[in-house]
Amino acid sequence: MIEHMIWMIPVLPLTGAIINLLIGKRLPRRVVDSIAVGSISLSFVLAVTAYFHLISLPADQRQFTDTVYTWIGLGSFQVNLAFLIDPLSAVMILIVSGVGSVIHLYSVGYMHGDKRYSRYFAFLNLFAFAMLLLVLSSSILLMFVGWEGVGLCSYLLIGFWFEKIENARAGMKAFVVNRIGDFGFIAGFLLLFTTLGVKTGIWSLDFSVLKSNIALVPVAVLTATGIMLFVGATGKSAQIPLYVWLPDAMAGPTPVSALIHAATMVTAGVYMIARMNFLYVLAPDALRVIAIVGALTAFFAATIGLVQNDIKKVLAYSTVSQLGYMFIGVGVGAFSAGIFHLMTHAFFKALLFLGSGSVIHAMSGEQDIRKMGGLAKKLPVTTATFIIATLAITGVPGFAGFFSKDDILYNAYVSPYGGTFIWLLGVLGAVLTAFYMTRLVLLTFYGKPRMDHHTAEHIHESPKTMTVPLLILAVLSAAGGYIGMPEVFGVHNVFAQFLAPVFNSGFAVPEGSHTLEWTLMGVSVLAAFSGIGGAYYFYAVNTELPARMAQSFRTAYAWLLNKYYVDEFYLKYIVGGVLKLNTILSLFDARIIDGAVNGAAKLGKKLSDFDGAFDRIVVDGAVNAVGDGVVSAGGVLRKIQTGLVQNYLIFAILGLALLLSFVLL
Amino acid sequence: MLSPISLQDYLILSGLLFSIGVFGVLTRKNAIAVLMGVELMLNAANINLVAFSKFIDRGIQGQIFALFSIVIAAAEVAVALAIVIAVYKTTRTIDLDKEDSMKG
Amino acid sequence: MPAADERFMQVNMGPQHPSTHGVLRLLVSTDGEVLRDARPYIGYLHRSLEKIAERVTYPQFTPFTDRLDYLASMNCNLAYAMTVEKLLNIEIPRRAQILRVIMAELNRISSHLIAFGSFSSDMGAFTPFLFGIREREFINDLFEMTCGSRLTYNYIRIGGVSQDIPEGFIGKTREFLDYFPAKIKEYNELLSYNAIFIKRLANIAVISTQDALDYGVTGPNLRASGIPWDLRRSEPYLIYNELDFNIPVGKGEVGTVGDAWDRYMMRIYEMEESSRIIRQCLDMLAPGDYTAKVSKVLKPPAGEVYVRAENPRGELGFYLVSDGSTKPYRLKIRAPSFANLSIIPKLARGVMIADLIAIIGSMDIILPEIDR
Amino acid sequence: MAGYFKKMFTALNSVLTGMGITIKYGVNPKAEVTQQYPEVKREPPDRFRGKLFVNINICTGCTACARICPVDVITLKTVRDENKKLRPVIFDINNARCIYCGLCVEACPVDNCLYFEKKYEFSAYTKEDLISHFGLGEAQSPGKKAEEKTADVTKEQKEAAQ
Amino acid sequence: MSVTSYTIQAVFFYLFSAVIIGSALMVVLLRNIVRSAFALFFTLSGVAGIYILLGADFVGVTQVLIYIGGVLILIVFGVMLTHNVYSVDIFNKLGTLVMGTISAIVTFTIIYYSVKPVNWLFIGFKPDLPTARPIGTQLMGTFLLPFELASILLVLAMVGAAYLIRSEVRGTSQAGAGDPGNEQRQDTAGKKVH
Amino acid sequence: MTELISRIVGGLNTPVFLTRFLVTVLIMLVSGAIVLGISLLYEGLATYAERKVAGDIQARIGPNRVGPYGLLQFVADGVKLLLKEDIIPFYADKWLFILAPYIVFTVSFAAFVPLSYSDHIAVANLNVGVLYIIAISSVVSMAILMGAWGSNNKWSLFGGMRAVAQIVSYEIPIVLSLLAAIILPASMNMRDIIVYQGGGLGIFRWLVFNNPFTFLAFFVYFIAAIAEVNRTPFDIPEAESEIVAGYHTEYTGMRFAFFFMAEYGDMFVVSAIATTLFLGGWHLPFIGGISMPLWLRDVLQVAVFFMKVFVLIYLMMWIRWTLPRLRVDQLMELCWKYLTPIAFFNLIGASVWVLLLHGRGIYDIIARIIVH
Repeated sequence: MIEHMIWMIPVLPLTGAIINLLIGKRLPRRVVDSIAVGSISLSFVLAVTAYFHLISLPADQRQFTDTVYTWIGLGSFQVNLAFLIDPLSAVMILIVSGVGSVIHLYSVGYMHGDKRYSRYFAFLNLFAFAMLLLVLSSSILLMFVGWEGVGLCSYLLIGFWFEKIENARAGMKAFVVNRIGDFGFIAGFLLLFTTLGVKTGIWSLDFSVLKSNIALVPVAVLTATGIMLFVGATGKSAQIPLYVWLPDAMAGPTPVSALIHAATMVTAGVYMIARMNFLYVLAPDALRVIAIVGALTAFFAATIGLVQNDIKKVLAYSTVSQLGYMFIGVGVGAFSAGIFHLMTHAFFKALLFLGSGSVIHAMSGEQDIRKMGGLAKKLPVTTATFIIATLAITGVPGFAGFFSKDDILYNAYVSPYGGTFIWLLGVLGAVLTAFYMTRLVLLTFYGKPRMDHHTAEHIHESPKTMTVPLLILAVLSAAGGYIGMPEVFGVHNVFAQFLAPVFNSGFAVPEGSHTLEWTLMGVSVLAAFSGIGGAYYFYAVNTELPARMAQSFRTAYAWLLNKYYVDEFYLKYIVGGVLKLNTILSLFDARIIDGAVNGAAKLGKKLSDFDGAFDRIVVDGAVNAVGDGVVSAGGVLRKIQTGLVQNYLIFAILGLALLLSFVLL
Repeated sequence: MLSPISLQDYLILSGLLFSIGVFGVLTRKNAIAVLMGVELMLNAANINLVAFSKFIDRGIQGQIFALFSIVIAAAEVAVALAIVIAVYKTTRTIDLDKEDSMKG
Repeated sequence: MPAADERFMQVNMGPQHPSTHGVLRLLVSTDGEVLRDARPYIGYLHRSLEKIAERVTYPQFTPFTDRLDYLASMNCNLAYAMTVEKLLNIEIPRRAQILRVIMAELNRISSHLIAFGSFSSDMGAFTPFLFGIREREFINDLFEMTCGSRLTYNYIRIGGVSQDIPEGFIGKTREFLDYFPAKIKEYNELLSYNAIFIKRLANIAVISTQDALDYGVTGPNLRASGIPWDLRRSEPYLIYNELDFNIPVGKGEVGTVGDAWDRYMMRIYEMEESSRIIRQCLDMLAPGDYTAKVSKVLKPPAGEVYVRAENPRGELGFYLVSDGSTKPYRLKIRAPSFANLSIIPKLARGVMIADLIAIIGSMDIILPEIDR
Repeated sequence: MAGYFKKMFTALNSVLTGMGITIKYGVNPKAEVTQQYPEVKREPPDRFRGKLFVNINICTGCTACARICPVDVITLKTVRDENKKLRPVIFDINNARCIYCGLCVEACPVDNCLYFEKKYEFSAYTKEDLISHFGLGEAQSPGKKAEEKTADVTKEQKEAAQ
Repeated sequence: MSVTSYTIQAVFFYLFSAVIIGSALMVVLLRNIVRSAFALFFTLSGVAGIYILLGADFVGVTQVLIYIGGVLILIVFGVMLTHNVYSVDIFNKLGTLVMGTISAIVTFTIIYYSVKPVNWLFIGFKPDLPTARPIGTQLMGTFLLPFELASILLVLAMVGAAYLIRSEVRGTSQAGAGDPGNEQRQDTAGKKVH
Repeated sequence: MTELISRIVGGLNTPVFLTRFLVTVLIMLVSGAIVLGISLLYEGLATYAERKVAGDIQARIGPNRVGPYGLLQFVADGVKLLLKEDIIPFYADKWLFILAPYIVFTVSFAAFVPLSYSDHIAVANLNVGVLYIIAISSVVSMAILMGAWGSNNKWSLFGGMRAVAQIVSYEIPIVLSLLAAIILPASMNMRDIIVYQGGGLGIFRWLVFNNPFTFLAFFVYFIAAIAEVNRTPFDIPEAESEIVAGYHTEYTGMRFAFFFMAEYGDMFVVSAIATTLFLGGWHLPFIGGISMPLWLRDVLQVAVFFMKVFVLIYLMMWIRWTLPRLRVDQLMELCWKYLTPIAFFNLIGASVWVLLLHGRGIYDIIARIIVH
């Protein structure tokens, strides 16, 4: 029965979205949220049913497809509107619909005063639909539809309060940055598709078909494909260099941040790489790239997170950082570890975001943690759950994050694709994570209240619809890790076993000695506690220290605070566009000498190398020649680009005529 | 005596009409005049559909296609004109030579 | 001429236009069907009546007052006669007073019939116009048998009326009064309460009480805005204080107080009231002189006087300055239509072209009075 | 919704009422009030102000009418005859200018001398044709200019006197 | 079908063709855009005639109903809304004129050579049967989905068009004083309004 | 038609194609000329009738000078219009100005073609007759716009815009209400539709009595049809009191006459459609079953058809001389808020009726009940 009801899982939220979008304005709010929450909850129920159906099957048969409709049928090339359920997607739909339901419920309380209430829920539902479509699809093409769908929905939801221009800009930024990644994604799967088709005559985009025929593709193509797909993943999952949109995306409503930017959408990249594991295991170079990028992201995002003052920005960078861990996981070939972390992260990060939402709600919209403090007494539930989540994310033993992070770090150390460097970055990241999370908790909930008198009076615990989701997620954050307990504890890693059929082509984890495992675990626990302790020292014991530190490491602090000026860099040098190349080149030395050199000198060798290279290039007059060349070539070419449609049409027609005359004559 | 009219004649008529439409679309400076050229081209296509329906199609599907084409042309014109008028309202002109914000 | 806004179309409505009631020219600025602005331009019928008054003797000017509001000549005669009489300090015989009231009210009915008829044809219904004309013919016949004229009566003179009423006049008038109420009922059924007619007029061009006062609107138009101001009642002249009649005021029966329908309906109600007045007057009519003794050559003492009377279209006032000669030194006419016209630009903003016609029609302006 | 149908009903009802009235006239030929003018001529009332007529023979030439006329319709030239009585040589009434106010008739001191006829059809091809000449000079020298007429009458009188 | 019918058909074909081509040329060549819009009327009527000649009476009548009664009216309205009464002249630039002519000729040549040499697969004589009923049956059967989609498309187009046009807030769009077209309009207007 | 041609050509017995061709063309021309002549005669008489009806309703006599009862008035009018100076405004777009009246007239004349006047008399028995008429009358709006624009007069432009908006809008309720009737005979051929309504003593099978929905459809159609032919109360395109004369303000003489005749032609056509679709067309009431010579039957049928049409035309005239005019936006409101939704739900209702009762009308049902 359930095999043929899979299609309902995504369609239910879609129905909710359509109803709310079309007639939501006329419906009472109670009905609007009932539709939204009800549809996603039903999806969750169905997902659970599907999950139980799945585990009732023997392990090697845990896969079935629900084909609804032949979407594209061109000769032998056929794309079905089909939904694939296997352990991986089962886990994903559970996360998406489960966490999604909780966040929907939370939104009822959070958005209760908003004037575009129905539209919000419509978008939220639409998002859930797109995400479910993404994880359930049985072919890359359909997955791509979901992929684009979540991109669109994130655009709509980030810019939901579009009255403020920054919010609209943030939405646009997310959309555009995602498009850049999508380009890589499209290029990747088309490359795979055509190569496979040309080589073998198998024109298909189905995962199953691809999987069984992947060996026929040359490794070089697989590597290229893998990297291109990963470019897509960096866009969607906010990895270096395309992570810039995510912190800005905090402009949206907080539940949206929780849903999109913590629990679901950003994990799409991880999921996609896990889904394509059969490809990646054949392209170890691509895996290495993933692991390195993931590790760098995990570390750098954590450093930025250290100094952020906006509660949501801290969480945003922590998300980027944690996503980096997931990529370390999948990048070193430990796909199930990555997915495991994805799941636990979904729990505790959603909880963190919702908790921060609760805080913001209580603070009447204030997001700056410097203006908070001492909230623990007034918001007991929020504080408690928030601390649980913090313990989970910092990797305190016993909480969910501990098991997953440890799993990843262990695999990073022992995997042939990983190594000490990656492991080290991971551990450093863990220290930093513990530090900034503790800092966040201390600044927000403890110490002296720093908000103004007026705000202080209004602080109150959030309504039930908001605290109940917090509690649910808190339970999950605390206990969710036990399904993936490493075998060193003497139990079976249930989670890994469950996913094993999907990743059977993955690498075999070398049997490391238990000693090694214990040691590594100890190191990470130590890392967590050192971070916590450090933060406690800085922000609870010696509270003047942070300011002094910031003073004495002014430039470094400024770099961190301004996120390494990456946004500015992108804005100036990438967005500026090709036509302005000349201007950019002529302005290069002034800007770079002032901005980049100072920073580079103090930041370290790496950047100063980069800078030095720039310097040499700029000093070299040859660049001017290049610039002039571009300008003069552009001058010739721009004559063609008159901006007049008719001229283009004339060329089009004459070109077409030329082509046709070959055919006809 | 005039010889019976064959399919070719209809097709050539339609081709002529189409070419005139192309000419109009390419040379007119006025957006609405361009739209008229497009209408000519659409009509040429419809003549083809109906002519094929008469001479080759065993059923009546060519005519049905022509009907769809006519209906969609109506929608197209409505939207196109709305756009033209919206453009006119902002720029006070619908001269295509002046609508060159895409100019490089 | 104001600088033309390029977005709006400037249209000359009139001086040659079917429903500007003469030679009124309205410079209309439209955005499609919606008016942005309407400015009246007057003077196409200017005949220097006030200047002529300075060149003719007092009795000689009476025929000219016929031509002020040609649809209500009697009332204009009356106002002028009263002005000169006040200057001369003449007492009018009672019979003459009653005759004057009868004539004035009959003419009020005939004038309102034209207003009703022309308004209906403005609204596109032509038949009521002819019905109105038909009833007016009856009154015209009455006037014709009294003074020999059908439009410009020159009947009410300084000192009284020109002739006594002929034999059979009273009978015929009673006949008319018996016949008329049924016709009014017919008008109401045919036009006044027609759904289309109401839809065209209800809530259109509402003159608020304040606006009516600010712009000096008088007559039925003022009363339609809810102000029971009628000179016959507020400043009674002749024998009006002895008569029993109502002052109908606008109640917003189908829309807002002071809308076009109210203004239209005022005239229907006033016709009924005038009928009542005439009936009472006929009953009061007793033998007597029809005119006071007035010398052939009038030489009023030097001085100035302002007299006003309730015309069908509002307050008609004559301001007369005498220097003691046989000719007026200065005569200023306060024409009701002129004041009523002044509110049209205010009303016309933002309405549709068809509504502008309804506005002009419901104001019931008459051009000779405006241009003088 | 009920308002919607009620509106329709009242509208229909009022329209049908109106149509009931018009059809009553439409099918009833007796309601027609038109007079067939050239065939059926209307008898004007006694006081009808039609065309002015002067009984020139009893005119005393007092010029009261000409003086009272507000629009100078009457052109009156008198000559004293042998009995020192004023005789209206020229008595022209310009019907095109007359406003039919009746002041002249009232001003005329002689009974039945200047009065309105019941004539109302006096269309003409030229404005000159609309001038009625009543003066004594008209009988003797019709169509001549005013000066000539005066001269003629004076001459005749002189002759008679001699 | 007798020979006479063929002859009559041929006569009508050439008649309609002449109307179509002639008026279509007017559509693209006339400098007065209103006139070219009205010339389009004759083109569309001629095409309707061709349809009826081809035995497609329903399509022909629909062509009249929708194209002339709808599309053309829309176009003329568009012209009137975007032009002052006195400035309806449009000019073509010589450069594009030449290029356009070449393009048109090339297009026609291609069409001609792709149509002429083909031996079309004729199904033989097909009498002109009533078409309304089969069209209706097929629209409600085989082509139900496209039919419904077309109706949705029409509604969407209508709503979209209405939305696009009414989006402007009245009185906010300011015609720039330096706009050359504006000046020209006022000049001509001043000259001709009397 | 084809039979006739072949009979005549067969009679000539000539093998020359040209002759056959010429004969065909000749027959076409002659039949066209006959219809044109009849329609011109009708249009002339209709103008006479209009004025006579207006006279009756307005308690006047109407035209009675030329010919007996003024019957030849239209000839006099026609001669007058023909001889009048043909004025083309200097700034008019001469092409369009000249072309417009011809197209208007041609189109109105072309709409006579598919009408079925009796069992055997029709110019062309088109399969898509109803649709053809609807399509061809939508061309009128185009031609009106041509004339309106070509006149280069702002009032004309207003009238043209109004006319087009009105005609285009009202086509929707017209088509929807006609569909409610057409689904019963399931044909758009005029003759088929009439044949379907045979029997039932000649009146009970009329589609208007077929079921409540067709009954309602008839009224919706008729109201919309009045609007389609621009007659009061929907005469806003030529509302003389508002926009002088609308789109034919600048037209004089024969060009004006073309517009004028086209209006009466359109009146005939819409009435004929109503007769054909709802009122049983040419079926002889009560005496349909009696056997009689074919020619007599045809003559009677034509008479009956015209009688029904004229009754509807009289109804239109009656309405015209009773009601005031609606305003532009109210006209649209009537169309979009009342007629269109009613017609739409009516169509659904009619379809359901046909589906449920297999196309049986109320008469059939009652007859069945009585028989059984």
